[in-house]
Amino acid sequence: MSRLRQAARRIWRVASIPLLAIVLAFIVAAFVIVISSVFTSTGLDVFLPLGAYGSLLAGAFGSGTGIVNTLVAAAPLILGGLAVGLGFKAGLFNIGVAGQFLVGAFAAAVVGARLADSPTVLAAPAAMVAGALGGAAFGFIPGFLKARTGAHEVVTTIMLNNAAVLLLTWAVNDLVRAPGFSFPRTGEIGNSALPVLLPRNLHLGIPLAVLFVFAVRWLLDRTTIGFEIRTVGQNPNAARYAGMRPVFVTTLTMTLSGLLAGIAGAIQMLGVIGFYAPGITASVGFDSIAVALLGRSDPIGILFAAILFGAFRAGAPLMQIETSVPIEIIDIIQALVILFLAADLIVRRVFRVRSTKPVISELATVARTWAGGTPPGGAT
Amino acid sequence: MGDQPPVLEMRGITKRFPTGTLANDAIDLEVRPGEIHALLGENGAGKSTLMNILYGLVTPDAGEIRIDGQPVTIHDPADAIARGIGMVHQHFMLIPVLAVAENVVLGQEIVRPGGILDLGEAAARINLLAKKLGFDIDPSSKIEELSVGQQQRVEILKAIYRNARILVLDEPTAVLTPQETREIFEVLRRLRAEGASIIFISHKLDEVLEIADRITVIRRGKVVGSRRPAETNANDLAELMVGRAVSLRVDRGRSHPGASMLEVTGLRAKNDRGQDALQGIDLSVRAGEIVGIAGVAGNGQEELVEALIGLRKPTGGTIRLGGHDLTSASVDRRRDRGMAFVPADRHKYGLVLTYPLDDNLALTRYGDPPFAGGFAGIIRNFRAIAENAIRLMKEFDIRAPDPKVPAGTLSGGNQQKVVVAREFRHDLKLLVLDQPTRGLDVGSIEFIHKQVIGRRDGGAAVLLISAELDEVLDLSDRVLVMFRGRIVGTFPAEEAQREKVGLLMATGGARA
Amino acid sequence: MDAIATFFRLIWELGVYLFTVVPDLLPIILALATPLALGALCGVLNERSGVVNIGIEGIMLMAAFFAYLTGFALHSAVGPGASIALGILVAIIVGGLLGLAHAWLTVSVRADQIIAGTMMNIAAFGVTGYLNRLIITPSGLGGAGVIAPFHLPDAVANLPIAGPVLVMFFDQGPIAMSVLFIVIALQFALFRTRWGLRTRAVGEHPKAADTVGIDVYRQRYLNVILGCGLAGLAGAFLTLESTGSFQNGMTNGRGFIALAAMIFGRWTPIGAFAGALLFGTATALGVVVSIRVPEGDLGNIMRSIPSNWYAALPYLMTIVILAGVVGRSTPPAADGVAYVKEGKG
Amino acid sequence: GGGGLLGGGLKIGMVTDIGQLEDKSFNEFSWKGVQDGASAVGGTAKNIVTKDIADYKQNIQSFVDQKYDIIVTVGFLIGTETTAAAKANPNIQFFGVDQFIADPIPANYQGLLFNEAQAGYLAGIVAGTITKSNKIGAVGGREDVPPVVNYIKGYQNAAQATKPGVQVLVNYVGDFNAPDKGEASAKTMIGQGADVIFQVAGLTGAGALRAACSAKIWGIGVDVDQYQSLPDSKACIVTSAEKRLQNAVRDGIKRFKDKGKQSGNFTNDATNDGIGYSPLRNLNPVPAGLEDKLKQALADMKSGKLKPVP
Ligand SMILES: Nc1ncnc2c1ncn2[C@@H]1O[C@H](COP(=O)(O)OP(=O)(O)OP(=O)(O)O)[C@@H](O)[C@H]1O
Ligand SMILES: Nc1ncnc2c1ncn2[C@@H]1O[C@H](COP(=O)(O)OP(=O)(O)OP(=O)(O)O)[C@@H](O)[C@H]1O
Ligand SMILES: [Mg+2]
Ligand SMILES: [Mg+2]
Repeated sequence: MSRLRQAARRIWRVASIPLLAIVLAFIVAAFVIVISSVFTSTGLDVFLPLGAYGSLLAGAFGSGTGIVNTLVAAAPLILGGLAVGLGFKAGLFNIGVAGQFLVGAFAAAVVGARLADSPTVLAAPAAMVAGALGGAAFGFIPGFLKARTGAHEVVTTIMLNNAAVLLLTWAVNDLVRAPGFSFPRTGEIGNSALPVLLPRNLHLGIPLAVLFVFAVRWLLDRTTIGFEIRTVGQNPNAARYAGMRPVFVTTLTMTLSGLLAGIAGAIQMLGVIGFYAPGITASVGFDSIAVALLGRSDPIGILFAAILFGAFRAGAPLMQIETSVPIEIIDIIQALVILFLAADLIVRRVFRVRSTKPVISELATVARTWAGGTPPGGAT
Repeated sequence: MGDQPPVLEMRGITKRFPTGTLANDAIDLEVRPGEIHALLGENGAGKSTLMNILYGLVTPDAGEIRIDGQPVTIHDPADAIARGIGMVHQHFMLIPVLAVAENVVLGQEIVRPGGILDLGEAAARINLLAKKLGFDIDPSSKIEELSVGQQQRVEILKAIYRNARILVLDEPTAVLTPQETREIFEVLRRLRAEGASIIFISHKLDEVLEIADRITVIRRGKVVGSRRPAETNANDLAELMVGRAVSLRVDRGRSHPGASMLEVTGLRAKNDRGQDALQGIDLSVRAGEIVGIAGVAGNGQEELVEALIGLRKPTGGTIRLGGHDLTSASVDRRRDRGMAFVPADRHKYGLVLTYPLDDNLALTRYGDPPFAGGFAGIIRNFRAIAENAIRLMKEFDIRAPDPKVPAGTLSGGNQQKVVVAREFRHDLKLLVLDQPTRGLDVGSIEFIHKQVIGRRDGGAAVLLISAELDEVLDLSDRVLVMFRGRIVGTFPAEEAQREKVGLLMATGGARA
Repeated sequence: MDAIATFFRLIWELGVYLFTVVPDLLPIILALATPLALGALCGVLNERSGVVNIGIEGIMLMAAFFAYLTGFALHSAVGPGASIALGILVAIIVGGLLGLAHAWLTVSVRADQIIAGTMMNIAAFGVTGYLNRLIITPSGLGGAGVIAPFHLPDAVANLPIAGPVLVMFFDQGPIAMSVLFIVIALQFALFRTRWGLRTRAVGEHPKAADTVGIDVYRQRYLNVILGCGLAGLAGAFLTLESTGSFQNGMTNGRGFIALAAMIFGRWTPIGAFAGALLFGTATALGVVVSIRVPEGDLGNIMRSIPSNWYAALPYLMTIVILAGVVGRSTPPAADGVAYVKEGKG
Repeated sequence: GGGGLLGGGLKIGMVTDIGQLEDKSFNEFSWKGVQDGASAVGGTAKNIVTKDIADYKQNIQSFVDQKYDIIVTVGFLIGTETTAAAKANPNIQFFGVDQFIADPIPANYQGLLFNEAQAGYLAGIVAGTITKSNKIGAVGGREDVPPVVNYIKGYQNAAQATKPGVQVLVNYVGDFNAPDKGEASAKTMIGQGADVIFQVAGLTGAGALRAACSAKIWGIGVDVDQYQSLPDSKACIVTSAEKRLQNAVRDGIKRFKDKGKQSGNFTNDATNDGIGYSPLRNLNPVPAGLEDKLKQALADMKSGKLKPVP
């Protein structure tokens, strides 16, 4: 009994601020919706938020289809969130998930199309591995540059995102364009598609993503490699002094981060999209940042955060059909969630919460690494 | 001068930090015009807090401050400056990339219309003040190009430029050579002669006895006594500070040096700015021997220890330990060979402040058995890590509620003990100590010194680097003097007299 | 050995070619560099005072939107000239207000600065897209008006050597033209005035500044707001000087490239401007090269390079510059670290 | 069709291409067409904005689940998912804007295609006629988007046929959302002596037209009458190569209402007024014979005598 209560208290300690941040974000977004309803044909509508949130919820969880859609949308976010979160642990801000995702998706699409006629047991794993390696390679570049030359990963990964879009467009056009289509794209993936476990497209990528949650958690908490990653994130000088190699660890972390993002791209390609064409976007890239923050870089937290964001995506179509609220409200809600997490002081004030763990403290390294150190006299 | 009315009175000053620490508990302090008033106390006694309150950096919970008999409230440093209070902080408040003149005038700039700086006028004023105080300083040079002693002078200039009548110096001599300390004392005496009042904080009892007119001792946030130098001595003061008798001199005992353990020949290395910091260092340390390196900070000591432990790549020469060439070995490999290192900056290198004590106590051996094992040796063994922590905490008297508290919540002295406990392994071959007791109080110093002797007697080779000349002389079986990246002198313990070594430190001898 | 000779001939031809396209490049560089330069100056002002701001992209986008909205709404009411002027003003104010928000978050609340910036970017994308759908699209098509660029008289523009350089800076719209002056003014202010000294002090060692009576928070607020006002001006440039229309996400990564320019310029206004010009030049080269292809082998080679490679050139170049040329440049020492007044409150 | 059975008229849903509705281009005008169609047949119109390619399936399915009668999808990328949905839901009519449907074509799925080359050809006639420098330019968005390339090919061919020896400078900027690059591109062409700029590049092209206007040369718009949609470039737009999206979508909906299921690839071209040119403006006087040349070309394309791209 008291065991249970203790467990509940522990969960509350960790999850209360994120949960309250979500609640507060929805409340504030409701004001936005009400105020902006003035501009719609229906005029001021105080109940519009209820309608919008209602259909959002119904779309995401109201039916079997909805739940499957939520999970399908969550799977790449889980992996993307893990990618960003792993970087955070090492004091790295990987904004390059978008590019790594695209490279992974592209590699999976190309290999998948090549092996379209091979048996699925061969073709799907091979395409997955191709995607993972593609993403890893694309994560390696900024990691190596950061470790060796100090070029900040925030800038290099953004540049690589832009470059990836352009270079992949070229690659589709000039290297791997499939014949028989009216526009440039890769071929059909055929047997390389991930097996569907349940009707309505609940594909194998979903359990795979969950598996990675536990794999990353194990890596971070139980292994010396995870300890090195965290130590380099917390205090790179102490890491060097302890015999770790920050250059190696930084490169490795970005590579692993890219690997996860690449797998996200691969499962999205092999489980949902089916072909690569120029113009494909990777909204997963930026959503992953919010997921990692909301999940406070903890793999389990990321799992739940990804499901929440997946639900947004799954519920959005119904919200757009049934109400006139633009889909961008979801971006607004996401931004508000991040705002309230970053400034958890606001949440604490509003809900009078005390003495729970600050959300961003373990991420405090992020801004610090921008400048690469602490100021004179600034360390207490 | 004792019967003049006090310029500064602090009455019943109380401060409890949000963390619960009662740093100041109804402290009373009186300072008279033209007086050098020393504040003494252990680490964490509350000296800096009291001075920060005076300077408006910390808001007291209770108490009253009077200046010239008038009650005043000091909200922020601007208030303090306006009331003639100047402070030289424990950690320098200088901006390394700015020029001396910019640092001095900052906050009270001399400007032409439109807010345009007049640095020429500033330089002129600074030169004038410097001459008055007997300094020699170039207002246009950057702070980062100055020696620690010169930086100290800039700090004093800053205060005088702001017309400070009450000057607070928080551990100003902790990083100075005896030579530099003497020069600073000259300046303080001049200022006193002109009627300024000076509050002087130090852990060095000899200095306090030499310079102070009056001494106030604080223990655990309370004033426990006030003395005149004439009526007291070092042992008396130490006992008052710590609350028990302390032995100020370690009994080094006899050393029994064995085979040569560390052999360094022709070692060269560059500093962070790419200049040659080590110009061919030759030294050797034998098992069961403590070799001390004396020298003014900035003569390559930092680069030497970093090169030894593997944090800095040598550009020439060799490092051998117990016959193995480790010149270009990794940090990890050196540790495997029995090297250990207590760094000067425990926050920068020694600890991960956010980690719990148990992780910190295994930090430098995290990948070795028994702390890691399993397949490929990468699985961490949490039981071994916890047991190690409990054992070391007992052995080294580390005061913390449990092994899971973050290292950052410990006091400076206890943090240092964490580093020492971890590095003083039983299978040590070479122990490199860089400023092992910097900023620690006499009680903690006593403890650490005993541990060092213990390791030496256990057969370890010990290399001690300290800016604290007394520490080097007290502990070392052999003293080397380092000057501009070279070893310029070697003294057996019995021939190492303070004056001789100090002179060599300052001049580098004939070779300089 | 033929191959080697051919190689050197091609290199030579490439050099000659690049030289001959300079007159094509000069007139178009500044417009490409303007939003980057203004964004980079925003970064310089923020980071010199110790506040990292990666939300420049979002601030530009918001300002661009509200500038457009103002111009769009007032176009017929107050006439094009006044509506544009008001639009620019609104952009600067919106930038300043978002700067205020960023300063509040990072300086007062001490939220992680990178995360606050990320939030700003996501929020800006959402808010502008949301309002664009709700307000602008239903009210039909319409322009906000654009500023006409200034034209140098032909006599000046055709001067040898000086002509193209003058064209580069002065045959431009007013916002683009103002950049040069802003850069010079800020460079002077940062290194020669009281404000600049204090800015650098709080960015390097806030506690030291605090102990001499400087209000660290006030100084940081001031700088962040001023800087973000410049990012707002960059937004106005995009909608009111460059196109006259708004599109979702139209900043398209410029805020981030601006950060790269700032780092390239080692946190100085002139350096940041140089970085922006360099990036603008790379972009311009990508455009010019595909329009003015030379004759002969060199032309064939250049034609054979896919257009996407030219388009990717600026991004790849930024990476190379950051990694190779700039290396570990040193930012202000307290950059990214919130200042805590200990023992207060 | 099952329309009207519920008494509320046809329910028409539209799923956008990735990104946004207000692109001043095919998403926006398809949506206007859907709205026009809905009011013409007495139905209701709703749209879903797609944020990511992975959402196509789900967005279409949402309309299916809500029992919509007509679903319009926009852009060629969504074609695969539209085909699948059409096969799975034979009672719902699907229209695909810019989608070429390969055999076998479901009976309830019609692709709405446009002969952009014809529209570009008309623009080329104008450019070839009015150029004085014998140099004209075209700024394209992405080279791998077939409609863009078709427009520009028609333009090139017409200009050269109209005025032999005319030089056409073409630049694909690689981006539909970079007005400053569009401006730079046009400025460079102008620097090379071009005196007419045709834009096929979305917002990038808006920048190109800006450059044309400020250099006081001529610009030609695309898709819709940009004299109206880009009022800031009114001063220099002579005409626009029109691809009448709005009408095409509206007419498709009307056809369905009148005749039931629509299938196949429906090409909008000169024969059905699916393409054309906007009224000539800013030319005073309009060069003699220009209007006639345009009318003749339209007629020849209608009759099949003139192929814009041989
Ligand atoms: N900002 C702070 N927040 C919480 N506790 C603090 C803070 N500053 C100091 N303390 C605590 O207050 C006590 C007094 O610290 P203070 O720095 O005044 O000691 P001190 O006498 O100057 O010691 P030292 O000789 O090491 O400089 C210590 O226990 C310290 O841990
Ligand atoms: N903001 C703070 N919050 C909590 N504890 C603090 C804070 N600031 C200081 N402390 C505690 O006060 C102790 C003493 O602080 P201080 O910086 O004076 O260190 P110290 O013991 O004097 O060591 P040294 O000056 O040699 O680094 C620190 O070890 C730390 O545990
Ligand atoms: Mg102190
Ligand atoms: Mg101390």
